[in-house]
Amino acid sequence: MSLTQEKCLKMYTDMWRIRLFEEEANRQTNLGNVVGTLHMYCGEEAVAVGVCANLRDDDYVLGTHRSHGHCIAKGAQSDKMMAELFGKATGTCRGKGGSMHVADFSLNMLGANGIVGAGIGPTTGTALASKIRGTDQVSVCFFGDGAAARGTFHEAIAMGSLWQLPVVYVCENNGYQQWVPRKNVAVVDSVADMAGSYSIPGVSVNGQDAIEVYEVIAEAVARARSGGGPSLIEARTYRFYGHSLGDEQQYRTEEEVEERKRNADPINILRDFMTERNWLTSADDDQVQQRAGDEITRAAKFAEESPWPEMGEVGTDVLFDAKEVA
Amino acid sequence: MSLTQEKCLKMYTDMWRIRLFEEEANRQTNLGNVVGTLHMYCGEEAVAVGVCANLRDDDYVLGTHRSHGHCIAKGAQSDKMMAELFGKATGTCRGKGGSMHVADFSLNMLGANGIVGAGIGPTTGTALASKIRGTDQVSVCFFGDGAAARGTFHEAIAMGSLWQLPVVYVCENNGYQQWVPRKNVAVVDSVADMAGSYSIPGVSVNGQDAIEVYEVIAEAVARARSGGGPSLIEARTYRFYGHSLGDEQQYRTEEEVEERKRNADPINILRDFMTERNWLTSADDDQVQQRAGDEITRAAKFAEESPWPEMGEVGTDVLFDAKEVA
Amino acid sequence: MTVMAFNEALREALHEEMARDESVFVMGEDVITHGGPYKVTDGVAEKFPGRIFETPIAEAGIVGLGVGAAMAGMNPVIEIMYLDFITCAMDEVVNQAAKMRYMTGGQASVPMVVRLPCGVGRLLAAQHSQIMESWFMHVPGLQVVVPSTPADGKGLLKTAIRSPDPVMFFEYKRTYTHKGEVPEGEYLIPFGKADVKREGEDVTVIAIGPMVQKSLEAAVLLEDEGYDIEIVDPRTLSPLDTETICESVRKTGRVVVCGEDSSFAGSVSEIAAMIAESCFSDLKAPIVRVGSPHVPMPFSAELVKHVVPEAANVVSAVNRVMS
Amino acid sequence: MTVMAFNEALREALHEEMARDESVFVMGEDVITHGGPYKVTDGVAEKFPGRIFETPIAEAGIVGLGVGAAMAGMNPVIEIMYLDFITCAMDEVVNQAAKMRYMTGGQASVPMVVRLPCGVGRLLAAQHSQIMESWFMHVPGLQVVVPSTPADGKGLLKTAIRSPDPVMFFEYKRTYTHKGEVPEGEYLIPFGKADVKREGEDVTVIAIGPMVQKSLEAAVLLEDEGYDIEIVDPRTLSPLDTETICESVRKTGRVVVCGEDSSFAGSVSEIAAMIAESCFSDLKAPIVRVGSPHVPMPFSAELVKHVVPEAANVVSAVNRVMS
Ligand SMILES: Cc1ncc(C[n+]2csc(CCOP(=O)(O)OP(=O)(O)O)c2C)c(N)n1
Ligand SMILES: Cc1ncc(C[n+]2csc(CCOP(=O)(O)OP(=O)(O)O)c2C)c(N)n1
Ligand SMILES: [Mg+2]
Ligand SMILES: [Mg+2]
Repeated sequence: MSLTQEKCLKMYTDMWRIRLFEEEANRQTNLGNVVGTLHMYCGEEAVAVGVCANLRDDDYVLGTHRSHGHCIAKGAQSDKMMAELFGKATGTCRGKGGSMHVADFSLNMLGANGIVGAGIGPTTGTALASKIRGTDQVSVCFFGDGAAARGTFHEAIAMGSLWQLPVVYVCENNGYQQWVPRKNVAVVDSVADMAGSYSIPGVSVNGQDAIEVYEVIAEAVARARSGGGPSLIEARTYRFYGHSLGDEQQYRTEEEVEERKRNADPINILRDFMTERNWLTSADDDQVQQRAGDEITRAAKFAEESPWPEMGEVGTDVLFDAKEVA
Repeated sequence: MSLTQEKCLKMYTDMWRIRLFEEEANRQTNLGNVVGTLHMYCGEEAVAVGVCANLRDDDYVLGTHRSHGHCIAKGAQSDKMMAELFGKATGTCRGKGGSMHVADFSLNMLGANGIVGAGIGPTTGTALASKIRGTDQVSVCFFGDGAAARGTFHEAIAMGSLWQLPVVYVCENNGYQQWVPRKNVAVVDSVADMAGSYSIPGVSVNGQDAIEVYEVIAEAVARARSGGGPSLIEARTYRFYGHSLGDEQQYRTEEEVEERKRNADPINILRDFMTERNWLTSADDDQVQQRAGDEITRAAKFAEESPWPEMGEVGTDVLFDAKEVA
Repeated sequence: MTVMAFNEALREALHEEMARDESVFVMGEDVITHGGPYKVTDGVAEKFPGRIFETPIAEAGIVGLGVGAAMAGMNPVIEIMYLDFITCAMDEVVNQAAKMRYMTGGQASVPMVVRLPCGVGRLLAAQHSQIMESWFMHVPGLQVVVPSTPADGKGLLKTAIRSPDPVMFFEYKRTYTHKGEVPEGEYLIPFGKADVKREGEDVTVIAIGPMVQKSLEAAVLLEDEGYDIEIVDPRTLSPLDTETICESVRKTGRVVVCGEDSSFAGSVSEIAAMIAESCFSDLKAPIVRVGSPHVPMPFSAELVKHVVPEAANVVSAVNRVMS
Repeated sequence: MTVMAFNEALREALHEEMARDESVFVMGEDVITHGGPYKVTDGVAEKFPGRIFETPIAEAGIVGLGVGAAMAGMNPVIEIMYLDFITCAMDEVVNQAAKMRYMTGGQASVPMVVRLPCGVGRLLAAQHSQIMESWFMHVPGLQVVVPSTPADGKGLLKTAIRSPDPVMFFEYKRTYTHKGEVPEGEYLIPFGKADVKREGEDVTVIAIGPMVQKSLEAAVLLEDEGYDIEIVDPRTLSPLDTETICESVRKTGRVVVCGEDSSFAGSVSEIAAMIAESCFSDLKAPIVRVGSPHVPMPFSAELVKHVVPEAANVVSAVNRVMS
């Protein structure tokens, strides 16, 4: 898919929608409306939008504990997502999953996941399903740099390669694994360098630049869709917030974070790109932000006004309810 | 350690001891004295002896389901091993382990293992112990090419590298994983090529040639012992028997096996090497075989005449018996 | 009805389901080469090309792929060569497959069958002889199925493959060669429905898997002692048919619960606890459990015979509840 | 005696044992940076440099290394950030650590402690709230320890670290901040010794982990109803102190078994089954279990409150066995 103004605008808009969604969720946490925890994606938005702009609705996406951005970029509704974070009955998962399990199966967004590295096998499995059925759906797996250490990475990618499955493995390397800098616990810097062990292409991109992500992923998706097998793409990125809410971030300096916000905010980088091409006026920009802001305000209102799940919900969805069978 | 005639003779002798031990165990299976199953090591002996000739008694070795050779090369007694295969009370594991769990902790041979790939983490752990204690013991892990697919390979080797532990990872690539040719299920040919993912040296050697194995391992052991961290060594080898007893071997031709036996028998290869150097006369050779044969005959007799474990053994060794505490 | 071995009955069920539904496929180690060690997947590669995948040795990967394929609407039937190796894929089974429907508020369905050859077979010691039914019973979202006869094997495997939720399907290795009559063609056994394998008046013996056969043998011996025992085979441990069990207990007032696995925190413990809670007033005697001692499986044949429970253990348990 | 929080008591035990024995070391994710999420390993890096290892995210690797280090004579104390992640290392726990001594005929010793923060804490849903005590009880070769107070936490962790065999050490996340008196210095609690946390005449309440505190609360409420309950805290589920439990049951004749985990095939089931087998003639009423319903942990606070058992559940169970 070639890069158009429209596509850029969509990516730009979605980055704002993600950013504002999370900032609102954070605010709602302080108000006590969102409980549990949030793994903020802010700063990494270019990866989600750059990847998902290459996908069709019927392509599969699986995420991580840090998946608000993946969900929104794949098309999930912010109001239902916010309601999920509140634990309300109107949430994407009817309040049963929360932030770490947001999913929208109608969009083949098969869910965030609370277990690091646990999505890599299942995404390879959705790709296997497409291969068996002979469809041209592509599967995309997001995972962190920490997840690349897990055995699931090793086992699943090898099978993706063995059967030449239509899957793109997207590692979001944000340089940290919870409270530990990657360099303290990893022996290779770039996760893309591990691709050789699986005989698949490995590419590292600047994950702050939506355009760069978009173009590299475009190639990987095209390869996957046409039967050329998997790719491993590392997007080097940075998270602006702590690992999860309440993180004191003793492992990095405020200066480091401020510097990244100043020089590597993916929203600014895409804005500059579009402005240079006259693809975005300042009025357009205002409108994008205004609309995204309104949407998120509505989402919070929707979540707040939504009912709690009923007590009986505790016992449903454990198994398929036989009564529902035709 | 430099290669001496004595060392060669030791390796040559141990290869015969392994070969005859297994052939006897096989015979005893047909007699109904050995039950369960055997994973025959015949054909791969050069790996075990080439590795262990570089080790001290206090160096750690962990094995696989196919570990008769590793045990003998590390110094385990063939009579107790045979008794273990019989399930007798005098066995290395008092009859509780059998062929897949032969171990001799007095030699720091910490055991064969029935779970593919399960020794890689623990061997990295024995190396961690040496590092913490500040000893210069080296740890060696044997594992098959099939094991390289497991997550444990990926997780443990990365930690071995991260902490620069004194460990040598020895992959015995015999081209098969139970009944499946490696090429059907693996996406890289040489396991050594995966070393890059862990920033450690990876070397592939001819596993039929004890000398080649010896020299490459000598370097890896020296590096490990002097604080230079781990290595991944792939020994390309071949098993002369089926995966385990009773294997019909539909997955390979008899010609293939015969050709390998003819051209790649590690015993012949080392014999030729020694003969060329006048390190082994034909009389020496006869003596080696004679002695090994006698030893194994005695081992079988010992096993046969040994008592069965008493019924009460069922319940011991589950936990350390508190009564034994001083 | 045809007489066939347990593994043949399973193979028949698998073939029938694969013919019926294109979304059923097979994955596992060595499943093509010899149809797996127990030949349950034999012939699949020839009859259903492209629907069987022989994998690297990577159980976490195998089950992980299965979860994804299932969420995408396929029906994977996975063979774990020995149950013991499922320990390498517990996250995939427990945190992924079992919880996916719940965590997504009902959006996900994981129609995956995990076949688990278990228990002693050839003597292969502690890492190749486990059972662990109670682990999976304890995980909400999983169904735990334990057929004891070829007919049950066929009927339950077909139901398992059609189930919209994950099934842990236990196949006792020692029973693969057991023969029995098996209904031809369409034959489905519902989950959560115990089967009274023998009617009797004096003692309820609840028997799991191979203990059904051993209890039947014990029943013959006990007849001579004048005891008429009823044998209830739960067939599925989760869901557990508490109704049929309690009905039998109400009749006899005496209970023996038999499994081949260690009883300590084992599947038999749940059944005993349930009865002690639900049928207390009907009980005339202690609830006695029969199972292995709480030890790893030893290798030596001389030791193994003191571990695996046999008909004699059932006999003495019945004597205990009758005394 | 000093008053301290549960996590502080554990930290004290760990520091004391590391000072006492050079072979004790710590391994886990994020154990240096903040002393782990619950600060149990706080200060170790400073006081015992070279004896704490912050790892990649690789639970199978972590426990695997622990097994090897332990076999080589070290005493690893491993933190699994959340119990749920132990699913990624079940082979290492179950097939390696637990069975090594047995399979090697007594040659191997695996003195490893695996610390398992478990249960609900902040609301993190199904993959961050599990307990699974019964899984590990069912594995011969493992010891399962569940402290319910800061003092027990200290005494049991010190014993665990000195044990020559692997210990699965359960730490309920919600109790980390609970305070209590803790003996200073050397304080060891033997395994297999239950503690009667309250004496009473009418009902034996066997309570695990946080249910001890909730049962104590229930006892106060039940006093008003005229019921005098005895609370037995097993402290170690394997080995299980059947003697102390049965002694109490013989006295009261009525039993409630309480755990926070799902009861179905849970730790409470073993205790109930044991009593139904060993103390039948002493029983005057059904054995009632208190636990979570058999569902994954939901996220919504509104749902969670219907899952986790509280003092009120103990009260109604006692009422049931008294009626
Ligand atoms: C198997 C497993 N181990 C540990 C954790 C706890 N944990 C949650 S997120 C995280 C860090 C993940 O790092 P990375 O994969 O780089 O993703 P990031 O948070 O940086 O996006 C950890 C250790 C977990 N959820 N699952
Ligand atoms: C985790 C696990 N999965 C499967 C098996 C069954 N199994 C035993 S040996 C073997 C093949 C191992 O192949 P490889 O590692 O190449 O060793 P080789 O037998 O060739 O020496 C398999 C699949 C096992 N023991 N453990
Ligand atoms: Mg990261
Ligand atoms: Mg091999």
